[in-house]
Amino acid sequence: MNGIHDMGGMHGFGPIPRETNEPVFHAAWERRMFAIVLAAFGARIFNVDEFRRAIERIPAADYLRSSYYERWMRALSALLQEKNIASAEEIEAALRLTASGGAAGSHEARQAARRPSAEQPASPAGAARPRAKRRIPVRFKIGERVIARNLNVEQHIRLPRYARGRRGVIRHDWGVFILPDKHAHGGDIELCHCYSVEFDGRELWGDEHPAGESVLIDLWEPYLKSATAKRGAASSSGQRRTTKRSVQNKRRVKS
Amino acid sequence: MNGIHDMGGMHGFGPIPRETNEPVFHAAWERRMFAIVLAAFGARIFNVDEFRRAIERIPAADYLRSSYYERWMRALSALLQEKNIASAEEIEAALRLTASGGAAGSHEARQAARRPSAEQPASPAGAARPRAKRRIPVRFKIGERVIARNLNVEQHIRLPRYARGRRGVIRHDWGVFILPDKHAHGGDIELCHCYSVEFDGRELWGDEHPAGESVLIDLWEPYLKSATAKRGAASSSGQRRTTKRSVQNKRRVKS
Amino acid sequence: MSDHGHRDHNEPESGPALRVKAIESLLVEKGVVDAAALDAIVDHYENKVGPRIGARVVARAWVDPKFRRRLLKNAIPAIAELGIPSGPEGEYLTVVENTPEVHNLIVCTLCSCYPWPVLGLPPVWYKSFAYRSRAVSDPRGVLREFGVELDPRVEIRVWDSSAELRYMALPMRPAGTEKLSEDELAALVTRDAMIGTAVVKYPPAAVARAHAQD
Amino acid sequence: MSDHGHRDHNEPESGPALRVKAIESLLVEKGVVDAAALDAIVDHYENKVGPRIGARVVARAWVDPKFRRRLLKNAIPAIAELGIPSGPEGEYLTVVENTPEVHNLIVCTLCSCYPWPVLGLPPVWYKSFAYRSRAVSDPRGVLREFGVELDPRVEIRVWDSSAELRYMALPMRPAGTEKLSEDELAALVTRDAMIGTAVVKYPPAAVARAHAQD
Repeated sequence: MNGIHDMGGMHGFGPIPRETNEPVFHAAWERRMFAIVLAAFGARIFNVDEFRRAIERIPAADYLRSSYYERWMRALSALLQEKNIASAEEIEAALRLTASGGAAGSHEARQAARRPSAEQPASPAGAARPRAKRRIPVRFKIGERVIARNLNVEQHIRLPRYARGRRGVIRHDWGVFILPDKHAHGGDIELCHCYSVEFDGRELWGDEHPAGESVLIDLWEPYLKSATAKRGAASSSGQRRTTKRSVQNKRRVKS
Repeated sequence: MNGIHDMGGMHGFGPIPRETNEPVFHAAWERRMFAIVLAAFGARIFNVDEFRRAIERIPAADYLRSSYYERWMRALSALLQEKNIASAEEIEAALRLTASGGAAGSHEARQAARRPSAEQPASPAGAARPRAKRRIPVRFKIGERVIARNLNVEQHIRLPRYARGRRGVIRHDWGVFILPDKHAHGGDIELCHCYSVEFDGRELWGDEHPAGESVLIDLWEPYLKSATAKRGAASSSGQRRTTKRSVQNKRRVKS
Repeated sequence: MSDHGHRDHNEPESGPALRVKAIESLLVEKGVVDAAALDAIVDHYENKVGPRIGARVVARAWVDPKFRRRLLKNAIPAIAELGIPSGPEGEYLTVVENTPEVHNLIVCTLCSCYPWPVLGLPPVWYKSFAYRSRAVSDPRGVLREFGVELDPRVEIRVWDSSAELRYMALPMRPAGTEKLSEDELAALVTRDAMIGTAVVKYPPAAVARAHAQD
Repeated sequence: MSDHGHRDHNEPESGPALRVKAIESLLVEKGVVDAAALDAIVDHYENKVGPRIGARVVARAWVDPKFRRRLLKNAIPAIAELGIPSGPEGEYLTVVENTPEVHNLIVCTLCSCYPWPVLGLPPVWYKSFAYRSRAVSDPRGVLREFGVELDPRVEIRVWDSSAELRYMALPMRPAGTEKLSEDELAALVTRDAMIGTAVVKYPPAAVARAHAQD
């Protein structure tokens, strides 16, 4: 999705807002919002790609005027409805009840009564999956020249606009991850290699950009094509090789 | 400037809002706002490029939540201050006076008292300048293949992001216009050819885009480079030719 | 969506209304603008220009092939023949012809440039973020939203008005209109047809509906 | 700018506060989440993780070249040696080394991905639109805003965390710290230095100021 979230290279957002002695959370509700979303990941209500998609779907004007955790709140509300956990009416009814004091105090009471007992850190987002040995075809090798494809799908995608159509070099092969595209829409799990691709600053921002800068972007294999292959023809450098590299099924898999 | 105004290709703005029997203006203040800005053009307080730049400089969140004429209002306020016509304090003082009824009614009174006497259409933005015969070098010819340069300047520019780095074909040479870039910042008048460049839809949006679509964008010569020239080398097809084409000094020139 | 064009409809003394009034007072006081001139500008754009002008041009092009040729070649002198003056946002007008093979669509992605002298001021939808963003990347989807389903073989050309050129589409003349007068033809031509988001229908939809109910 | 991170500071019953409370009640009621588990999550991220963890890793890498090598090669098992568990947003941690030739800067332009297990939750500036937009296109300008003026010959590598990999910069050890203990070294390392928007200074700026006033 070509949305406002895809901000790399935009101008006009002013100076970077810095805060001294910044607290982890800036309000009590931010604490709870953060924890609820992590708990929802843990409960496998939605996966992280669906959550990111839900944030991207916030209308641009609202996205820009919301704070970080307000965006989480909007995304969570949308996903609870989408996943039939709670309807919009239920959420509004709960809001009215809370506003009228119906549930007021109960949260504080719970908090006072219960102390976290677990010494283990909460790992709600479904910690790393065990690594599976599997042969997964790999298309690009370290040092190979590639072009980030010019994909402009309306669905979720993690290929920033500023890199599209630009030439880069494969620097790392991180192993196999779940492709976020379909996964963000509750779809199939597609496993493929994810690479670190280095783009020269002048390739990204034009010939007048200062030298000595590069950006490394983590890109899934389907986002890339060979830069050495002839247009439209499968190239020898682009042919698929099967590696013995262990499959690192690194991303959260819906159970 | 890579700003929110550069919307071509973005997703997520929902359905196109259509209105039946739409009036020319939707509120009395829109009428006046429109007329004030046109009168300000006529008074040569700022040029159209400066006005566009001022609109683009509206912070993105405000841009998105403002209506069209609200954006004009913000841009006008900024330009009045920049051009030392009215300070922020003066504008706020006038606002307080108006809010307190100090100037209330006066506008309606004026309107009732005066009927427009001029039968001629108002031509406040400084109508077309006389065409001058001048030899201006022209770099590209009709049918020539070009690449829109990947320019990412923070200043005003009229080269949409979605075309940058993309290949197109020169379809028309519109003659000579003022380059908006410096002109938008109160700078020098630079005259150069402006072309209609046709880009195939698949070149702009990727190989999976449907065939049979193209976008024609009007681009000034400095936004383009030859697609046939070798990288970094001046090409024969890129050499400058001097035409006898009449110079159409088409854009509003500050007096 | 937030790109409505009339937040302050029926709220005469809202924020923008007051602020615009304040700015006008200030600029009149300073002698920068003249209230009577503002009235004349409003009158011109509210009452004198509008899509009926463009419709006259289209009708003439339909009945006069030589005029049509002149119009497509160089629109400004051609419309001057009809007594239509040029003016701001229209000094460099180009008319592009819709045919059975090619459909043209006009947009301005960067702001909302529009050919004022022939179509008046643009409608809210033309200025909307939805139209500005999608017209270039999904013109067929946009047309579908307007109820226009083109044959997939028809090529679409989108004109992004990024400079001082302004565009107007010359729609196709509908079949069955051979006996209509130039004025009757002009009455068929809608604003949207001259932007490219509609085709001209005959009989017009309203007439067709009325007949169906006979 | 509107990308503030704390609109509702000191407004306990504001819109978001009420709405989040309502959502929590609803989800607890439905048995989807457990209030005690929420408390544990908050406690973990508010009190147990944070940049002090990353600073320990950096200090160890400064004093132990073999550890440093292991860390740069594969960060997860290396930090496990220090008893630092991995966790969400850090399962695939990579540590990138700043040198006199190369300076690394971490960003996530698409959202705000950040290595939680070693740095805790990100500061507001890291999540700001200003940082997300400019870190990739104007890293030197961004660094200047943070008071870091690099030699123009130093190459900048910006890591845009667009997938599940998370990055931490290993800052350069400042001169004059040869006699400091590992704990003293860790105390010098700031969060920003591990994102790449600061360099580690010795003596720290505050100490230097105090000495200057002696």
